[in-house]
This record gives sequence, C-alpha cells and structure tokens, in this order.
Amino acid sequence: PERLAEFEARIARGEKIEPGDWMPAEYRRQLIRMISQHAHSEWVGMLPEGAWITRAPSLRRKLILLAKVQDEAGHGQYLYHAAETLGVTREEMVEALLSGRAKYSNIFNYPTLTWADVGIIGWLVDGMAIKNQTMLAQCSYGPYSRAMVRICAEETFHHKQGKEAVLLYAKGSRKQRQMVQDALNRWWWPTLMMAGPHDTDSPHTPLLLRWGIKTKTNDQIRQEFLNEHVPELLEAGLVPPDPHLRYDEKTGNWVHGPIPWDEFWKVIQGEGPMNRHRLLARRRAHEEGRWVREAMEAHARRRLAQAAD
Amino acid sequence: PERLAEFEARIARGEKIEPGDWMPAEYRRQLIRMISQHAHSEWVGMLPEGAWITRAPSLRRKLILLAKVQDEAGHGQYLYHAAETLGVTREEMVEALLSGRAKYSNIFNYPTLTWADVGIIGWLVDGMAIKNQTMLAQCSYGPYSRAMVRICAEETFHHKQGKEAVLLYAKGSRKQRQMVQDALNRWWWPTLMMAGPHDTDSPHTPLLLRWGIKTKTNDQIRQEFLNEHVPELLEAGLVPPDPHLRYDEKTGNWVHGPIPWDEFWKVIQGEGPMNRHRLLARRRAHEEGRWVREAMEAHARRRLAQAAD
Amino acid sequence: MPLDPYLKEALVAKLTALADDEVVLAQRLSEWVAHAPILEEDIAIANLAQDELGHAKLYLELRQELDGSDPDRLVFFRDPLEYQNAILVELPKGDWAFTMVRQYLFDAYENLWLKEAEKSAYEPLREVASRILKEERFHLKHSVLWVERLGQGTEESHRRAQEALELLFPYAKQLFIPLPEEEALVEAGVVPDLKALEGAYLEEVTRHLERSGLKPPQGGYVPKDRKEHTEYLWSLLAEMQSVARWDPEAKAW
Amino acid sequence: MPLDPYLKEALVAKLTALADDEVVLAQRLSEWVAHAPILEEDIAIANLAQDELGHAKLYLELRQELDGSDPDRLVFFRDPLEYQNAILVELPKGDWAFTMVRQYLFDAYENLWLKEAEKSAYEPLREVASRILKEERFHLKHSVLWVERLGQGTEESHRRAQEALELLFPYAKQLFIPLPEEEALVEAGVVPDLKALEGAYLEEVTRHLERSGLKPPQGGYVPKDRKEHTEYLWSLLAEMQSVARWDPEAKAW
Repeated sequence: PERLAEFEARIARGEKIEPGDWMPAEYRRQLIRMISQHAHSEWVGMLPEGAWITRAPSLRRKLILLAKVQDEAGHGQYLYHAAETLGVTREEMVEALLSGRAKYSNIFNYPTLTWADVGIIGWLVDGMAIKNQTMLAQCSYGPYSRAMVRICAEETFHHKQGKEAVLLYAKGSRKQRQMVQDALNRWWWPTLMMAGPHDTDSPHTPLLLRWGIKTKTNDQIRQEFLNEHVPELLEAGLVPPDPHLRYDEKTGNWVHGPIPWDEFWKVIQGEGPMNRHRLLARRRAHEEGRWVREAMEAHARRRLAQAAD
Repeated sequence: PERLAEFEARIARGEKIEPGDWMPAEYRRQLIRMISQHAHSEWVGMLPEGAWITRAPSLRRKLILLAKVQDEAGHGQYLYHAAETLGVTREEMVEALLSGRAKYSNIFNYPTLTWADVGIIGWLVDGMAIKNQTMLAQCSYGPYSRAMVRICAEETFHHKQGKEAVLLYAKGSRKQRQMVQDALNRWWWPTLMMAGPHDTDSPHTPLLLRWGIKTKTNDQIRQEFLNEHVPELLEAGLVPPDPHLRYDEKTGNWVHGPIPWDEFWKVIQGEGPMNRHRLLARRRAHEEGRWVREAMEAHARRRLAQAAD
Repeated sequence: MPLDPYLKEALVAKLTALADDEVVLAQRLSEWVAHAPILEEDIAIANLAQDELGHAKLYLELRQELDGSDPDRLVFFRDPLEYQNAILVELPKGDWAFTMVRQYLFDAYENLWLKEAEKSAYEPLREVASRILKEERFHLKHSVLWVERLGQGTEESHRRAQEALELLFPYAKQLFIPLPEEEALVEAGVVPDLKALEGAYLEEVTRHLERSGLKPPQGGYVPKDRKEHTEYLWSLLAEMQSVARWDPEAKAW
Repeated sequence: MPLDPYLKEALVAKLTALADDEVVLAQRLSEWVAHAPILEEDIAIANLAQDELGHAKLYLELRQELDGSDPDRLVFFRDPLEYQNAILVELPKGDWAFTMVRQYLFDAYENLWLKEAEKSAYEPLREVASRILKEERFHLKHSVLWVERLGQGTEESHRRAQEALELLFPYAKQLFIPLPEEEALVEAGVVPDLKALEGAYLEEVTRHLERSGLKPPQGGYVPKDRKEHTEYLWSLLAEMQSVARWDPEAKAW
C-alpha cells in the first residue's frame, strides 16, 4: 500500500514508469492487455489494406500504400517489444491471438470492398487512431508512451495521405464520387465505435485514468474526432450516414445519432463480418511459415556451432 | 510366325483386332505408347485452355469452353480405358506421365497468352488433331478405333466453334484483329509440327502403316491440314507467319517453308516453354488430391464392410 | 400472369440475385477445372460450372424478357458493388473439402427453392425452375456423396470438411434472407417464401452433415443483405471481366 | 551526351524493359505483404516491393524525359503483350523458397548490371543507377542470406529451395538476352553489355548456390526474347490494372 501510494504519487507528478520499476500487478495486467491488443491490431490491420496493394491504381498510391502497410508491420514490432518489457513473450502474445483469446481492434473485422476504402481508412480510421494514440503518448508507462510518439508521427502522415485521396475522389468522376461515398457509408459507424463504448459502459476507464494509462475518456476521444472530421467531410461534399448528426451551437460540438452498439458487441465476440477470415489469414500465414521459421532456427544453430568451433 | 501371318492377313482384310485377340508384342507396345500418349495429351491439354475459362468474355464462350475442356477430360477417360484393354493400368500410365517418362503432344508445351489463343487452338490445333484422329478412327485396334470415332465427332464441334470465334475477331476491332493475328503467329509452327517429323525422319511409320495402326503418313496429314486451312485463313485476312508459303498449281497443294525442327526436338526433350509448368501443374494436382483419393478409398472400404455385415 | 410495374421490378431484382449466385459460383468452380483430384472430378466440376452458368443464363433471359437487358452486359460489365450474390459463393476456392461442402450447402438450398419455384404463379419461372431442377438433382446427389465421403473418409478429410463447415455454415443462412422487394413477389405467389424454407433446410442439412460425422457450428456472422461482400469479390470479377472489358471498341466477343 | 534518334528509341525500349521487370516483380512481392512467415519479413518484403516499384518509377521518369510518356499510363494501361518483362518475374508467387530464390537470382543480376551502369556515358542513367544500387546492395544481402538459410536450414527448406531453383534457374539466363536494339546502346557506352556480364553472373550465383548446398540445374527452357510470356501475366495485370481501368471517366487516381 505504501508502494502503491508512492507509485500513484509518481504518476500524479507526471513521471514515467519504466520496466524495472515497481508497479501494481493490475497496472501491469492492464498494460499487457492494451499494448498486446494494440500490437495485434497493427498486425491484423495489415490485412484489409494489404489486400489492395496489388490493385492500387497509380505508382504513387501503390508506393504510399506499401509504405503504410510496412509502417503498420513496424508498429506491430515496436509494440510487441514494448509489451515484452512487461514480462510477456512475443510467442505468448501471438499464441493468444491465433487461438482467438486475445482481442484486436474491431475495425479490422470489416471488409475493404473497393479502392476508396483504403482512402477512408487512412483518413477516418487512422484519424480516430491518432486521437487515441496522441492521448496514449502521454501514457504513464515509458516504453508505451515512447512507442506512441513514434507511431503518431507516422500515422499523421497516413492520415494526410488518406484525406488527400478521399478529397480527390470526392471531386472526381461520377463513379469515383459514388465509390468514396459508399466507402464512407460502410466505415462511418465502425469508425465511431473504434473509440470504444460510452464512458458509462466502460468499467476500466476510471482506473486507467487514475494510473495515467489513459488521459481521456472514450467519449472525449470520439468527440474530438467528430469535431475535426465532420466539417471536413461536409466541405468535401461527403455525407456521413447519420440522419441525426447535428452541430450543437451551445457546446460547439458535433452530435451523432444512436450508435449501433449491438453490432459492436457482436463483433467483439467474434461475430463480425471478417473475424473468422482475419484469424484464418493470420493462422494460415503462421502455419505456412512454420517450415521457414524452422529453417531459420536450424541455420542459426549451425552458425552458432560453427562459431564455437 | 504363322500367327503373325494370320494377324497381318486379318488387318489386310480390314478386320479389327480386339482385346482378347492374339497380337504381336510390338503391336501391343506401339499401341500402348500411342494411346497412353494420346490420353496424356488430353489430360495435359486441359491446362492451356482451362487457364482461360475464368476469363472467357461472354456467357456463350464460357459455356463453350467449359464444355470443350470437359470433353477433353472425357476423351482422356475413354483413352485411358482403351489403353487398359492392352493390359496396362491407369496408375502405371499416370505414374509414367508424372515422372516425366511418358510423352504427350508437344503442342501443349506452349503458353496461351491471350483469349485469341483459345480460338486459334480450337480451329488450328483441333483442326490438325482431327486430321490425325480421323485417320486413327480407321485404326486396326478396335477399342482405339471406336474411341476415335466418338472423339472425332466432338472435336469437329470444337473445330467449328474455334473457327467461328477466330473469324469474328478477324473482322472485329483493331485490337481484336491484332490479338488474333498474334495468336496465329505464335501457334502456326507448333501446329504444323503436331503432325510429327517428316516421313523421312519417322522410323516407326512403315510398321505402323503395315499393321494398320496408322493409315496415313505425317506429311500426308500435314498436307491435308494445310490445304484445308490456308485458304480459309487468307480469306479471313489472317496471314500465316511463313514467308515461303505458296500454292503449287501443279499438285494443288499449299507448300510451307522450312519448319523449325530444332525447336520440335527440344520441346520433345522437355525443353519447351511450358514443359516444366505443365508437369508441375499435373504433379501438384496429383499431390494435393492425394488426401481426397485416400478419403474416397477409405469411404468405399467402409461401405463395402457395411454391405458385408 | 400479368405483372404490375412494382412486381416486375421486384422480379427483375430477384432474377438478378439468382443469376449472380450462379455466375460467381461457376467462376469459383471454373478455377478447379483441370486441377481436380481425379480425372472423373475434372469432368464433374466442369459440368457443374457449366450447369450453374447455364442457369444464370436462363434467369437473365427471363429478366431480358421483362426489361430488355442484355445478359452479357449484366455479367461482364457490372461492378462488384452492383453484384447481388451471396457471400457463400464468392469465398476463395479453398481445398476440395471447402469446395464440396460449399457446393452441398448451395445445392441443398437450390433444390428446396426450385421445388417450390416449380409452383410459381409466373409461368416462365415455373418452366425455368423445372429445367434447372432436373440438373440440380444430380448436383445434389454428387455433393451429398462427397460430404459423406469426406466426413466419413479419413481423419484428414474429416478435419478439413469440418474446418470448411465452420467457415461456411453461417453464410448458408444468408441464402434465406429475402431481398427488400421480395415480399410482394411471395404474396403474389411468384417466388417461394425463403423464410418458410429455412427451417426445412437447416433440418435437412444438419441431418446429412451429422450422419456424415460433421457438426454444424453455432453462431458466426450472417450477412444482413446481398449488398454485403468480402475483399475477394473485386479480384474475382477483375479476372472474370478482364477480356470482355479489355477493348472498349470491341463490339462482339 | 546527346542521343541521336536511333539511340533515343533504343534507350526508350531499354528503360521500359528495365521498368517492366521491376513493376512485375513488385507485384509478385506485394502478394506476400501481410502474409510473410514472420513479422520482420512482412517489413522486409513490403520494403522490397516498394524499392522495386520506386526503381521502375525512376526508369520511367528517365523515359519521360526522352519521349514525354506518362509513367502511370505505361504501367496501368499497357496490355500484357506490350509488357517487356522477363518471365522470371511473372511466375506465380509460389512458396517462400520460390520467392527468395527468385529474388536472389534477380538481385544478383541487378547488382552486376547496376555496377556497370554506373559508368554509363548517359549521365541521367548513371545517376539513377547509383541511387538504385544503394538499395539493391541491401536487397542482395537479404536474399543471399535467405538462400543460405534455406539451402542449409532443414531438409524441407533445402528440398523446397532446390525445387524452386529447378524451375527458376533457366529463366535467370533470359535476363542476359539483349533487346533487338540494344547493341547500339552498348557500343555508345550507354548501357552495359549483358553478354559480357553473363559469365560473371553464372559464376557468382553458382558459387553461392553451391556453398548453400543447392545445385543449379542443367538445361531448361530459356526464353528467346522479351516478347515471350506465360499464361500468368494476363491475370497479374488484370488484377494490377483493375482499379486504374475501372472508370474510363476518371481523370486522376
């Protein structure tokens, strides 16, 4: 209890907690859960966008998308490392993902049906992610906070590129405009749900706030996202598929209509449109890569043995 | 020697030799070689055309091509049966193919690069095949002769459909005309070589003629093909890629320039453009189908055991 | 029976959805041709693909009678988001177990639907349904046998068939979700009531799957309507339409 | 150095062939992204694809300076028979061994070629070659290591690498067949003499392959020129060009 008080005092002073430092078991548990989920999200998140690399319609877009998906793999790597500082191994985390025990961001359980989805994901999904990650860059756990700083810088780039593509298509040909509005219709609600359930339905939040793991609530994040993106979408001639969406003069906030939380909970429980496909893709890559990893290990052992001679 | 004389007399009288009948070992050997090669050709021959089923540009063409490839599988089946009447099993023949010992028609070692190739194969490759098969329908061995009668009827259909497509494209758009002329350029020499080496380089021919396995020589077959197809091609505005091609008023024959036999022998020895790919495709289907065949057998055994109870 | 404009439009939509299922399934089957585990199944699968495509043609010709649309334009020039096929048929070809379990789930649905459609108040559909049903009975026999063979074959074939079923089964339920305009057609006796067929379907397939040692999974995602697709449809159509769309100046193929 | 019209045309052709190899190889590499055997190789392969595509862009920009052609039009609107890539890079992605052996065979060629191209009499090519070479050295290190790992790893990895090599090796020789117009460029010192590089290449790769326990096969089919392709190119381009060609009215992507 004394150590807990001291720990909480350090956080209150804005100090970072580092790997060797004492921390409550629950703090460690929550961080492992969050960071590994976050890492899995990057790894699984490569799939829906990755599916469009082979179809990107210009050299520039293809290069941008390749760089983006590469960044996601890189983020996955930092985050697995950050989680490892808490005493969990990559193998354990991967095993938890492949067996279906671990979660990853719901958003990646939706399919990318057209090329416009890639733009919308870059702009809106990454836009929401940045709101969350900017907050997490303030996180009290040093390695997570530092990973977030680095990730945020790259995500900001993706966000800009996604927006640029969407704006181009929004003033493009009839089919391009239709394609991008369709994509917005499909991704709008899943994106809003990315920020997580309403604060009233989010039991972890108070503790996470107290320990400085989070510094904002889900609803705050969602509100920031709306206030930034709604005016820009409308300006581009795109209409979010929410008949209740309105600007509240009093608070200066954009107010959304009812969110389809039923769907959110179903997707979390594994019943989203692409859950099984995502896990299958990860499992298949893992299975088909087994002989390759074995060859790497065998070769490394042989090298080691030669060096020892 | 007495039996041989009697056998040759039967053939001279135009009688068919049937599976139970006495026949010289060499007659059996030649027939097994020819019929199994022919069966393999149908089976391997499904690959270059089959590759275009998923891309056929209209419902009608796709249905026609599916029917055609299905026919080829069916021909493979009759021919394997016909060969089995000579005391060789399907497994032995398949094993000879997959190990690379058995041959199949050289023509299938060329790639199909565009949709027009499918039309050209139907018209010219099947056109040449029909010349050969019509002759083989007269073959002295009953089961082979009867298989050929059935096959010829279907091939004639394919030939007509291929010709119809080629003629349509030959008077189509600029790109269609180019596509079909390109395909002709690629398939012309391989098709002429399908009839086999010149008679002077074909040591088996005299024996095969004497025993009524063949009733025409390679050069005769090739000449028939040319005389039928060259005028039709020219009429359609298509130009065979042979600068020496000319009509000989005296004989009434179309005379071709020098045939690239070097290439022919290379392809036969396994060094054609698609030899390795064709064998790989067959081996892969065989390997990947292994567990399916095992399941079929296991299920059949279980059924049998149940029936016996 | 004369169709009022609303029914006509609804029937056009329904015929298109029926055709789209067949076109997309035929495409996946076509990927197998020349690569089947035995020569006899090369014949069977080419035949299946041909029949399914032939059925699509029949449905689109019925549509053509109603609105003058060109079947080839509909198949080769509609974009992925305009396709109304069920997700079941667009999933990548997978292994032989995946292909045969999918085929079984689809054949069983089609047989039930066609038997009812043979009683349609719309005579042209009645006739087409009878024609198609003749072929579909053979398809069902073929896939019923394969489910049994795989389920009761070897350990490996059982495992593969069960894995395929885990992914596919929820999608079979999408086949029983009517189109938005379909209710009026059902009331007018033009098409069967899908909702009324679903119970019999689930009972029949569950019985056969269990008899074959396979266990239909609980839960899973069921698409809500035929506007939903997966990432796989774009590539499937890109390949399928590539020649037809290759030359804008070509007038005929 | 000023180029006469004949040399200019020959250089346009050569730059296009160089770019086509990179575009097609990048496409095959892209198919792996998000599906690699370990996360680190997802990074590596995305990086490779990006680099190869970037090189294509550099070559096509050199071409643009010569004839004003638009790189995107060339990549996304040329038909399969107009592509001048070597067959090596268009073969389907295969397994990891196939991918890495192909990459090694290509990287080793590219490194040799670029080292010579750095001495080109045509300054813009010299500069581009230096830029590309910086990245290609890393590619070669990466694929050299993989060939060794696979060749000397497990029995399975050795078998797979050897099988890949059987198919791929003859195609590597096509990389050393000059274009019809290339001789004049070689004489003018604009591009390296491929025929002069082939010996060094075969020696180098044979040495490394054998050191890794792999045996380069004898014989096999070597395509005669870059007009030859396989059945796989049409589908590769159909997929790659599907969005760019999807809407004729779209002005920019």
